[in-house]
Amino acid sequence: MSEPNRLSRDQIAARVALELQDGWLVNLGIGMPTLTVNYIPEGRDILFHSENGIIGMGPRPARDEDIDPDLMSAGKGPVTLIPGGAFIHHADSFAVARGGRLDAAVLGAFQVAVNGDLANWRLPNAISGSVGGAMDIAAGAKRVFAMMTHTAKGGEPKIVEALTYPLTAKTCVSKIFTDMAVVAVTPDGYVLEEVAPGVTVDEVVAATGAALTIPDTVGTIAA
Amino acid sequence: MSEPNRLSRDQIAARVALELQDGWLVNLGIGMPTLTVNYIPEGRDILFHSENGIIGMGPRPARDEDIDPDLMSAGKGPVTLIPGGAFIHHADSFAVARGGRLDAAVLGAFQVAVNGDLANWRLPNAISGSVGGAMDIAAGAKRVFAMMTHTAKGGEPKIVEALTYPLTAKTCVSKIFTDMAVVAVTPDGYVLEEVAPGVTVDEVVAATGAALTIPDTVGTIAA
Amino acid sequence: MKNKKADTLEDAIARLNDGATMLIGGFGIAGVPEILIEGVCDRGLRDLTIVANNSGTHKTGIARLLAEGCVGKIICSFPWAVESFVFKELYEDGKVDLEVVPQGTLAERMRAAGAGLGGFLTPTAVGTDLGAGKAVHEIDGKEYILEMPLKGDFALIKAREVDARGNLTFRMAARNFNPVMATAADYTIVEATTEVPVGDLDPECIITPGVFVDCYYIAGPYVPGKEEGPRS
Amino acid sequence: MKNKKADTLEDAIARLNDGATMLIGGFGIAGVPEILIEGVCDRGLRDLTIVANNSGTHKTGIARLLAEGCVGKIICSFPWAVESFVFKELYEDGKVDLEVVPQGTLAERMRAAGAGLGGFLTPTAVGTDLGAGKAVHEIDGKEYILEMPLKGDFALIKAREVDARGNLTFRMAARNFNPVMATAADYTIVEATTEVPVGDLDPECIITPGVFVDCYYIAGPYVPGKEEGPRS
Repeated sequence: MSEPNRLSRDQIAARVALELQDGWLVNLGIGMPTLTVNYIPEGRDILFHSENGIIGMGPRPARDEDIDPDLMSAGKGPVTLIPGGAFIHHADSFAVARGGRLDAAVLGAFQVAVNGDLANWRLPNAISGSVGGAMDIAAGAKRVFAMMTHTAKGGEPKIVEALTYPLTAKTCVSKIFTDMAVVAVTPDGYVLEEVAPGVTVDEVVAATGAALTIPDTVGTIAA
Repeated sequence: MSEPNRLSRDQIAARVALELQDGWLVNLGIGMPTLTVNYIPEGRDILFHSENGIIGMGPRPARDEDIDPDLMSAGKGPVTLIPGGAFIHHADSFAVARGGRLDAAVLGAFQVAVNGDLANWRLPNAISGSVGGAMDIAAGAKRVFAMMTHTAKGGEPKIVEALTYPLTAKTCVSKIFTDMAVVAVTPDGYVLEEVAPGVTVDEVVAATGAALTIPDTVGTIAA
Repeated sequence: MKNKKADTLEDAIARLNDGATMLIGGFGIAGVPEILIEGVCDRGLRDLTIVANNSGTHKTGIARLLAEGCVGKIICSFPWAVESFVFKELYEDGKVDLEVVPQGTLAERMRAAGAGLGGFLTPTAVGTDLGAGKAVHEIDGKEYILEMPLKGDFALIKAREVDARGNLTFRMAARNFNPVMATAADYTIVEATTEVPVGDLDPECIITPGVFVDCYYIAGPYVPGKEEGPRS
Repeated sequence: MKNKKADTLEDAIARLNDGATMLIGGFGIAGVPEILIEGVCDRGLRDLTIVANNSGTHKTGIARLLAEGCVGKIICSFPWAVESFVFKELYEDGKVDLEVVPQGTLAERMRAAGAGLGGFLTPTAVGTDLGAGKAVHEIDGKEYILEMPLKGDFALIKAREVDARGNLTFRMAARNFNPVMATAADYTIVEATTEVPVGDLDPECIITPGVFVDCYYIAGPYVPGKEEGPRS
């Protein structure tokens, strides 16, 4: 990212972590969302679900020699199990996800549409994609938080009116966390909630591919 | 049973038990079928499934003080668990039954039709019935053995051309074991395989409500 | 950590309301949350829909709920046991509705609700009175009917061990419907025999993960107040 | 008791045949029946349909099956990992077919096969490329698509402990697809780490009852012959 004043991946993760409430069960998508686990505010009990059958996924083992090949996240990174965690099989694990037990899923995104449609599994010109659990989790979670850069590498907006990328799940995204802003997806359209320190509202508007409601007060992302 | 030469319930059970092959997984319906467990020929390893979540159900405890209220059959009688048995929940238990893992189910019957239709859950004049697991098990088992008296209390045949009683499951019964005979249900209709000691073929024909193919040799039930 | 423990029976069942659909675990005398049911009786709720394997037996448990006029409808597989005389009388008087569901379909409908499915195709009950009016699909020459999920506002279940996260184990055939019902309700209340510290349960042997449990009450091993003697 | 134990790897996989649909357990490096797959490679079978979470990674396991020309089609959720270069090349050359299935739908389709269901309605993939052409049902204002069961001729799975009845336990996240696949195949072959006497496994903690297991082979804890080092 050559633009100034953009949040780092870890700073976005820190902001997403603030959004996760005490007692929630949360699934973190592979890639950037995984970083969220490192920024959970102290005192908050967040339980992490990994679709490969872990409830109560804990952080990477402190010592490499404690890495267990049978205890990996969905993103294939080494993890631990917290006390009181449990192992379940794949069908049960997706029953948890599809059945609405996930209070939130944090997912990477290529595009989000104003009705909450999410695109994150396949590029438009690709013959196919690696869907993994994205469609099940996006369709099933109570809240989907999209976590992404505000614009694509070429500068095209990823927050758009309607998807041009292949759909992952309809009307599922409730909030978007980017390197520039926090944008809520509401029945009345996108609402700008926060901007990154040093980023102006105008810059966010310019980088967004759809109408953005600007409330009287726009917060600054704590980063 | 005032008729002479009719098999007792235990004698029918002993004949049914002979039919169960080594290595089979078997569900015994509540009532008379339950008796079958007492007559398994020595050396045959039959695994019993009880729809309330027991795989490897064993006989009633030898001593009453070993009866455990948490270890009952589907018929609510005290049972045991054999070594290597397992407990599963109700949805998994019926996945076993519906999924075709039962090599046989032994079920009581009000009527059997020549196409294998089974009626065993509700009387025609009743407002409703207690279906329990009968429909699932009858629809799912690889073989359904009907175990019943040959005729109803008033003498009406229970082996009939077409059901007049409410259906439990279509075309599922492969063999019928009664107090008078063993009758196979085949694509060519009913075939009389064996008669009870002292019962004549003519008596069986008279007590049966549909055409019965009589092979050149009809066996005698070992009882 | 979310506090899921109810210190009193009253607290455990405080959320229940008139008109609610309640999934109640148990098969025969095994795995029935008897203490919770007694508590519900004492609350004098009305118009409950009860989902269970049977329609209550003798005079306690679901039978007592019926006798005290709390129940508007029962959804079960086995309503007509001889011991279900309380239900039978109310049904004949037109005071309670009944939906009979094959036992496997009953379990699977709740599993579907818990798994976020919109329904499933089953061969069970095809062509029968209990399949009447349901859409028939023929797949590879075999007929199936479409069954719908069955969701509870509340599940009342019985477990053996519980920890503060709500993780559960069960005991032998007392497992039965309990784990499935835990997944299928908006709010799941557990009557547990004993509480263990978090981390004591083997993560390989937890049958119901705590994410399905909203509230638990420790009832202990002793089940008091039964007219027909212990546990019957 | 039925003898389910195969003394040699050759015996364990002797029944496999050209053209078979094989469900293969594992997620990432966890719970993959690597020894069984190596054995299948050595048999030189053709036209296999492989159902697994991914399309094989690096040069071993499913990737070796692909490289040796054994595979006609892969059904999986995650075909395009960087490490799946063997698959990618074959796919681009038109030498292998691909069906991409959402991971939860993949698991549920196998569960449906194992449970004797004719299909199920899921909200997953509604309106997407992966839902295209599938019947849409609207229930209570929510859309679902009808998905069909996915059955294997064979399942190749990895377990931790096995007893002579075929009862299984798994290890941590190596459980993944294995128990579901065990239910969904006509013939299930297990690669187990260790054998224990019948009766040693806690009946409350058996994850796959032996009724789903047709054959097991004890591979021991050590997994040899990997180019990328142990287990990767």
